[in-house]
Amino acid sequence: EPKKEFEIAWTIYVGWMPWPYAADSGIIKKWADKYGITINVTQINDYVESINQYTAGRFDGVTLTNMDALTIPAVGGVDTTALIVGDFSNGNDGIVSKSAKTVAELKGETINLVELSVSHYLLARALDEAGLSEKDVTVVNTSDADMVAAFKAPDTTTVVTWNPLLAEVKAEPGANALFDSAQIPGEIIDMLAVNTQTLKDNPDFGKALVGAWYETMALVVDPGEAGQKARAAMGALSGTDLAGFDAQLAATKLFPVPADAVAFVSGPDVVTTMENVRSFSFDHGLLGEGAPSADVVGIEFPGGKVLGDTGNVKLRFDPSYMALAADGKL
Amino acid sequence: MSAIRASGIYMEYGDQIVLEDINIEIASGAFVSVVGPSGCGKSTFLRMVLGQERPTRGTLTLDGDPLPGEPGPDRGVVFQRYSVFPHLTVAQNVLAAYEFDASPLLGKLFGARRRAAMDKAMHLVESVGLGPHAQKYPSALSGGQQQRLAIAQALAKEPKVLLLDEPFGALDPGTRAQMHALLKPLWREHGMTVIMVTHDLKEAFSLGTRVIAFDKTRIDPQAPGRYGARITYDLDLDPRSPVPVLGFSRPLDPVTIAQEKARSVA
Amino acid sequence: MSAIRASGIYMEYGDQIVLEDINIEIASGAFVSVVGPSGCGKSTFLRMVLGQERPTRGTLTLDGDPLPGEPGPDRGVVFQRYSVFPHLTVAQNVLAAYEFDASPLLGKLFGARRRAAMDKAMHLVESVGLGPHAQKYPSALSGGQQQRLAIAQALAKEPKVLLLDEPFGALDPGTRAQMHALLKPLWREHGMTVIMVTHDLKEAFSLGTRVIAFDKTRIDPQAPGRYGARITYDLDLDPRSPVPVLGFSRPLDPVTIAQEKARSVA
Amino acid sequence: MRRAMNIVPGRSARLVLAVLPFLLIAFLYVSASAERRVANPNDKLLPPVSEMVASVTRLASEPDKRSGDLLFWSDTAASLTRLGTGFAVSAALGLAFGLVIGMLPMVTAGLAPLVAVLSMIPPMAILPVLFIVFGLGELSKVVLIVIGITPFLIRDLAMTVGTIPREQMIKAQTLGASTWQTMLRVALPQTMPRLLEALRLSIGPAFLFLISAEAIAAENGLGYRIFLVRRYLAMDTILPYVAWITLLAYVFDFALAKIARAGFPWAYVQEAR
Amino acid sequence: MRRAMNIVPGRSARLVLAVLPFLLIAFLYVSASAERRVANPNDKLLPPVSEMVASVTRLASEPDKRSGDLLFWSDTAASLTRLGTGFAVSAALGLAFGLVIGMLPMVTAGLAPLVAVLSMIPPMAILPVLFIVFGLGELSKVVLIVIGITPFLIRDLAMTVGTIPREQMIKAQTLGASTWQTMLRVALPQTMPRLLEALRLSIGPAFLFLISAEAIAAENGLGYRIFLVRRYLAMDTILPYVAWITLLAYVFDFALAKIARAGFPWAYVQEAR
Ligand SMILES: Nc1ncnc2c1ncn2[C@@H]1O[C@H](COP(=O)(O)OP(=O)(O)OP(=O)(O)O)[C@@H](O)[C@H]1O
Ligand SMILES: Nc1ncnc2c1ncn2[C@@H]1O[C@H](COP(=O)(O)OP(=O)(O)OP(=O)(O)O)[C@@H](O)[C@H]1O
Ligand SMILES: [Mg+2]
Ligand SMILES: [Mg+2]
Repeated sequence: EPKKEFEIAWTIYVGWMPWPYAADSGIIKKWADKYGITINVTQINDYVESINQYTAGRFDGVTLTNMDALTIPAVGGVDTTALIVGDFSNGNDGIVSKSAKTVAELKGETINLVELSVSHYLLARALDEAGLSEKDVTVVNTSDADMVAAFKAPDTTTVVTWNPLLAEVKAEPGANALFDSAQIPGEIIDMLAVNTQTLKDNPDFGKALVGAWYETMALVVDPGEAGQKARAAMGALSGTDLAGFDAQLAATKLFPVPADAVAFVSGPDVVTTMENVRSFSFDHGLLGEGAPSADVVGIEFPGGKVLGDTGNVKLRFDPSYMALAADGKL
Repeated sequence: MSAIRASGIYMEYGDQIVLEDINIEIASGAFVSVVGPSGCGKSTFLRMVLGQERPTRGTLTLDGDPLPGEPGPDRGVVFQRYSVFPHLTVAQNVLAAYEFDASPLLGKLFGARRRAAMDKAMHLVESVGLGPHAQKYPSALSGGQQQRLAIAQALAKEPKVLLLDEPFGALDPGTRAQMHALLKPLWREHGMTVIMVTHDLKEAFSLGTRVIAFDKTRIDPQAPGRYGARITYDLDLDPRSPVPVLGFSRPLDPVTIAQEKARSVA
Repeated sequence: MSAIRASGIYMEYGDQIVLEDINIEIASGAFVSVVGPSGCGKSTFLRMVLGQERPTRGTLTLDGDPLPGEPGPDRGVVFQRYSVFPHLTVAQNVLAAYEFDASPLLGKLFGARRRAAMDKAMHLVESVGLGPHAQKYPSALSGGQQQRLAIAQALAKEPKVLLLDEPFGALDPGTRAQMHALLKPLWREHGMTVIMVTHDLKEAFSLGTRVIAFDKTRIDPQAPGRYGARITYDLDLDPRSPVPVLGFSRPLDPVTIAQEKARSVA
Repeated sequence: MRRAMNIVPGRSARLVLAVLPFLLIAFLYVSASAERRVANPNDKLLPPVSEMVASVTRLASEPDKRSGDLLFWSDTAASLTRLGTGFAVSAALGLAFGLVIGMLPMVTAGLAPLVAVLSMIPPMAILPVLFIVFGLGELSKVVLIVIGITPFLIRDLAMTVGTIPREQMIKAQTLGASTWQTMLRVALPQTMPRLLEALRLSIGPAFLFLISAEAIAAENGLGYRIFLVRRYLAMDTILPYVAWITLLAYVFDFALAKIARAGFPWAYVQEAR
Repeated sequence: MRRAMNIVPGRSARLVLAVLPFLLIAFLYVSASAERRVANPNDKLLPPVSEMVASVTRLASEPDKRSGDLLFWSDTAASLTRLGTGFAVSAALGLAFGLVIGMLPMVTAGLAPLVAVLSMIPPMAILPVLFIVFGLGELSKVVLIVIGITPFLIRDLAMTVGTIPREQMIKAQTLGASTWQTMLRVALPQTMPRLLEALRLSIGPAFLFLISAEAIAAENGLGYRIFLVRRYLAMDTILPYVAWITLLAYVFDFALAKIARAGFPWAYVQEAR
């Protein structure tokens, strides 16, 4: 049903820092006012909790990755639309080891990572490319907040993690970066997802978000003083400074203009990626323990192509709102 | 009116029988002294009259009605071990007795009513000789001082039945005489029924209108808990009683004693 | 040898002076009965001799040496309020007295040594009439039974000095006589020095070789805590003493009393 | 009318009263769950009981593909081992330090402020330091439990020793007991019931620290499973696991209560009346 | 030789003894920090004191660019508000339920098992449900503290009421007190000192829950700041924050101890001797 007030949640990650900046600097309010609605932007510190809260219906939109969008809300029956595809990880996620020099040497190692997260996916892909499988290593679930400290412990040899933790881990003496997401470009996608039903009932909600996002993105990529100020603020919000934030941005493939994002989402690579992701998810039981195959949940792509059950489409890549921005129709 | 009647009362703790077939009628306004060897069940008997414990068999009645199974303001008590409120000063301990009644909601009085009640309380505190200690907490009192405080507290309610468990045991003869002088007129004026446990036979006889003794009549050396205590002597000292001379009333039937002795040896 | 001497002892609690300038010499082997009104400081005096509290002024010596500032096995005690160990049965409470000495490490005996000690303990338990209750915990004992247990415990160590604070207060005359009969020969045989607080003057005179009375000699009605108690009477009953007749020894100087009365009024 | 404070329910009334609130909660849950399912047939937040049963049955009876273990039982075993070790160590430390601090004024002066301060440090905030000192293995999980509950035990037991009437300490000395013997034969036994009570109160926190430790780095355990499946909001696994933890904790609580009453009857006389 | 248990340190000895262990710990830290710096000049785990001072000075005296707040103080204010509210609510609930459960056998039968079970549920494991019910705002942070410490308070206070000698309850009734009056004038005042003691023991857990809540959803607060800089292992901020939390907690602890002794002198007579 149509409503006037909307809630979105964000967590600290380089690709999502534009959201709090947009909220703080009044850009969100400006666009929301334009469409006569209110959008509240809430910070959640615990990433999984923010998605859980979205899935449980407390938020209308949330920042997350493509894999988590599939395994949490979509599997949980919440029809979710990837409204804004902001970037993909291009080195922001990586494997770092004190003992191994190559991925192949990981055989038999104990690896600390956040299990069932994109790190886990990255590891699976890396092992796959090196001709190994997950059976060849031991994974230890380790909380992301404690990853840096965990790597300092003498008995920890290898971790898989993301920025800014990755940068801290790499700085440790004797640490070798073995593999990172730059080697599987476009597979770890960061986006803002919203509830499909809400979006359908309130197209203005989507338009306001997209409008605000791209206005902010212009600042993020602005090399001038305004951009620096904005990036410095985003850095401060995520607990670092301008330099630190810029370093993280460097490992992120942003889609600063809507047309790029539309092109990426409409391309064939996304389908391949999601195929990989859903088979990884199925193998790890993320599609529900009772799921008979990777097909239980349908994923819809632009042009009507669907992976999986067409009768149960719960995740949709829909570039139409970004296209409005690209066409200047907001 | 506050006549107490016990019929066929037994009290058992697990295997041990403490009191056995107690039958007694206590007239309203009597002052009954209870004596008996240590551990024979005197305190237990008081606890039952108080309503703190129930007899395992038999019935207790007050003026013909079953005794309320819980303590109440009609029966005051001074326990053998001091049981004043440790968190109230001497004066407040006595004051509380007036406050419960007068202030159902807060149990506390304020302003003029408090001053009036406090005057009454202080009067009692002084009459038990604790005037100089009115502002102390019980923990700073000597043993005898605590016992006197408990007495003041119990007297404050002017209960129909007053149960005293060795109330003067910790007092020196002088203070003891003072307490006697305090208690006796109160008992007479208010027509209270008093049951007092004491080990001082002189006290038992000088204060009481009746003296009863508890004791075991049979002992099984193999199972000392098997038989309980009974009333072995019952002396009526009241000059107003039908037989206005000091005399035994209703002693145990000697035949029974002999029979039981024989049984317990067997 | 266990002669106790107190010179110029004061005891003050904050503003309140409890004991004032106590001077007394107690010969080794004496049986001193202490009497006095409730709250005058008798228990306080015992606590000082015990080493539990220190006098605020003055010195206490045992055989000429300053009294050890802590309790020890040379001075046994029966407190006014029962202080047996709640976590040990009656038998174990007495047994503990033997165990501490014999087993420095564990404070516990085993096997034959335990049986031997237990025999001694049970003997004592029976002599205070608690044989049938040997396996009970103190909480299941009557007041008088607990007090008897405390007496058995204190006697087990055969201390040089025995401090008794109203030890028989909760006992009936029969049991009390039994306790007297238990204590007297022990005292004589072991040459213990006994200091006993009692409110029973008959007991004080029949057991003691010396009776001392504490009392306040001056009272300031405005500040009741201002003056403490002193020794007001000191009667030597010992037939072996220099003056083998019952008589006052070293009473308070009448001049002093008069002076002080005058001062306290002023 | 008897006073409310004197009305003691009988055996069966007691049972009914005890069960009632649980039935109420169960009813609330079932209706809330049904309501959410009507709105979203795939709702994961409050799954119906049938799904939870199915999920637990699977975990408890089907061997895991990767390890071949029955996950439910291997998780339970791993967690209980950690918990048991942590509990045992904490109880020993708590008792030893509690007794010594409670008995010896010199030690009180030296250690009581330290323990008070240590008990205030939130262990979660200094995890990095703990990792370096104790590693990331089993040891650090046990250590987290120990750090979490020992200061409470020490302070509580020291307090308990402090409430033993002075007369008893004096009495022991007049019976010839040394400091050590007084500690062993007077203070220790009278502290034991309170130790068990304090352990009962620590069961909740101990599980909390266990779960936190397992959430931070682990390969198995009840807390590990809960935090792992939280990644896909599998409340059908989380809720039964929470219920299972609660049940285990309650059983310990009950067992400790029974042990205390059987082992130290004298401490519960008042209760029996 | 006096027995160890009878040797009471004087005022100054007490102070020296209290300070000693802290000096020792400070010395250990400084040398460990220096050692690590020698091995790795960029070590972040144990920063030297100078860096910590610099970092705190910055947070405490330079206004944040974004909000203009002095972060150290605004964090402290936010956390203390949450903590204070949580503490007040918990104390009120704990006292009310503890008294009622301790006094009325009927309520004991109905609620004691429920409270025992509730106290065993690890709140962290059911956070998603809590957040849905109580929202993600200030309320849920306070609720987490309340859920975390109230069951302990209830159980502890109910136990305390249970240890008031029966004779006193009986005495009150013979003085004409109703159940309500007995609760108000006999049980309540005698429970108050223990409430304060129990609150003292709850300070540590309360901070723990506060920090956990702030780590999951918050925009300010001490726990939030620790969480925020943890990803960079900024121990030069974390350690001073932990020290500050510990200091705050210790001050509360001390204050509660003083209040208890000033307000309920009769409960501490034994101690004074
Ligand atoms: N809770 C209990 N469990 C078992 N036995 C008990 C309990 N309470 C009391 N008794 C036993 O009941 C008997 C009577 O106890 P009671 O306190 O009535 O004696 P008493 O006559 O008052 O003695 P005293 O003059 O010494 O106070 C004692 O032998 C005691 O051991
Ligand atoms: N801790 C304390 N603080 C203040 N005053 C105290 C303290 N302990 C005892 N007193 C006071 O000291 C006085 C003497 O107490 P003590 O216990 O020695 O009396 P007592 O002679 O043994 O009396 P009783 O015969 O009643 O046992 C009393 O007036 C008492 O109020
Ligand atoms: Mg009795
Ligand atoms: Mg005394």
